[in-house]
Amino acid sequence: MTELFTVLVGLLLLNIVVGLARVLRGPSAIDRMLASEMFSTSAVAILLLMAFILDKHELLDVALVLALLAALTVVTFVIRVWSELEAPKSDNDPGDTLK
Amino acid sequence: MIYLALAGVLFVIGLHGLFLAGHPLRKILSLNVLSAAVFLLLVALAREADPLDAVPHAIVLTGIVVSVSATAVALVLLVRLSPPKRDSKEVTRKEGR
Amino acid sequence: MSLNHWLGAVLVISGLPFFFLGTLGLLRFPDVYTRLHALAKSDNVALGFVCLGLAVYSGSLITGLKLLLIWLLMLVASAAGASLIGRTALARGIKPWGV
Amino acid sequence: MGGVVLVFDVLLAAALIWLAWQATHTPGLFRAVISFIIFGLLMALAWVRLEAPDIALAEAAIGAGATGALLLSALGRLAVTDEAGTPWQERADLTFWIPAGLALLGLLTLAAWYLPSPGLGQEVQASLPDSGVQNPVTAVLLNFRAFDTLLEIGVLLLATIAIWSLGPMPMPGAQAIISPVLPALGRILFPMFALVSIYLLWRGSHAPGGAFSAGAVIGAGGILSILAGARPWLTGSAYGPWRVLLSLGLSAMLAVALGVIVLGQPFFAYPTHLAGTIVLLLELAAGLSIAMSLVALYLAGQPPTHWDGESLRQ
Repeated sequence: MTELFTVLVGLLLLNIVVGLARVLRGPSAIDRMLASEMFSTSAVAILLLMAFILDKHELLDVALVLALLAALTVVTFVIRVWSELEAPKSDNDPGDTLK
Repeated sequence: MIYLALAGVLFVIGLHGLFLAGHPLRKILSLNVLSAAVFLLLVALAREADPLDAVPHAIVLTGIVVSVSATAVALVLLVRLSPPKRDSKEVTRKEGR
Repeated sequence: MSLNHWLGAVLVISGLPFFFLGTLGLLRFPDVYTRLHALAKSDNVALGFVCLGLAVYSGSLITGLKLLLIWLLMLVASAAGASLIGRTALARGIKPWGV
Repeated sequence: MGGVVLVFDVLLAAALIWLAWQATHTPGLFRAVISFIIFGLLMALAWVRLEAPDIALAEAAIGAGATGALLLSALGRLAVTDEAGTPWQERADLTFWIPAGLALLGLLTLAAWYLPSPGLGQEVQASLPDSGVQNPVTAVLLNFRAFDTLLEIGVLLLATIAIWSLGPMPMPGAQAIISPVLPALGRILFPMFALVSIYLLWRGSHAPGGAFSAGAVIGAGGILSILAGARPWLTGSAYGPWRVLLSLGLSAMLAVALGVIVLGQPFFAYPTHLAGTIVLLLELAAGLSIAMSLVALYLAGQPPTHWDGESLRQ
């Protein structure tokens, strides 16, 4: 069964790598932020599966810490970066000056 | 083995960025990449030992905390040194200058 | 290979498509709101399946509770993040696609 | 099986290199910062692959959590969020950099080759029973090489002093959005942060965890509750509790280091029968100090003497 889980972990990592395209393309800051949120979910899943593959249950604690801190980055971003920027001027503006 | 090579490549990227980056924030990021490369090298080497060598792990743990405090000091210095925000005196007042 | 192993593996595998769908949404959807919608739901369903599957697989109550906690934390983080992002995006005047 | 693991390693390495490149060499400061945050996240996976769960815990808490928050709030305070032109200076000489980089790589490889390969694993294993804990990393940190940890706590304290000496903390701007989600998030999550960090501290003596991860987790919790607009719990005159808690770790470690001399032991050599208790107490003190320092580093300046919620919002 661990072989199966190893394949799944590989697929999840591939998922992250494909998702990196969103970080590359943007277009605005919030899209990149969303991608990073997606990666933290995938990383938690990878850690959980790895805990069972290696039969090391302390990795569950790593996943727990990661899940606990998942909110921190997004909240900091929205409050400290995004809200401080000027609002877009016109309707054609993509809505974000921050790349 | 892959991780040793990874550490080497990251080291070169970080060093290049540290020397040649334009913006100070980028230099701080490069410094962090550089320290990550060094940590990676230490831990990848520790893995070769049997039983697992705990000393590099402890050193890296110490190093992560030191590097985050260095980063924080550098960031505060950067924010204090950079010109205040364009939009109005309001921000200046808020920043307490 | 006992029954709970099989059941757990099936549950974990059934979570994977949701991860891929989330990434597909992230990459293909046209604007912030739709991407937010894709991520906030499908990734959490996927993680829920993985957690449930691993809990069944391990067959131990403590591990199961810890997995449940991890899932709940990710749910809280993702719900709060989605609400903050959506609200701020609307307040900043980013137009929803197709409206 | 082996093939899949190899593919995993190569994918992870490629993603890490790409992200490091993004963080240091592509235009757009925000893009660089977000790439670095994702870099930290994937580094946690790399630590797991390298069988270092202690470091993975610290990286998950510090690298992916606290550093990200620090970088993002610094970015929010910067006036210029984008650089003009290429992000690196154009005088880059490829004729110098390519050979220099290759030479450096070669030297690193050589150095790695000549390092004594068995390491100190045997010695640590042999003296583990005397250390009072079962987790070798905790034993090294707080017993065998406690001196390093002493200096490290000193560095944290120094960083805090340096930041405080730069002036009062900048007040956050008025919140653009009033959301009911934020206070609720702070209320729900902070007890969870406290619970998890106590759990990690307790686990530290026999499994990965310990003062560093516990302190980092509760520090991140403090940052989150400050972001959520929670009135900081450290009210009181002349920021008394700040100073006490910040210096607790250093003073406790110094007290232990000098105290054992009185007992007739060398510097930092604990008596074997007391080692377990001493390590636990030191962990508690160091964890509290690390947590407080992280929050202080995040505040980016000296907190006001009298802290009342109203003036903070204005």
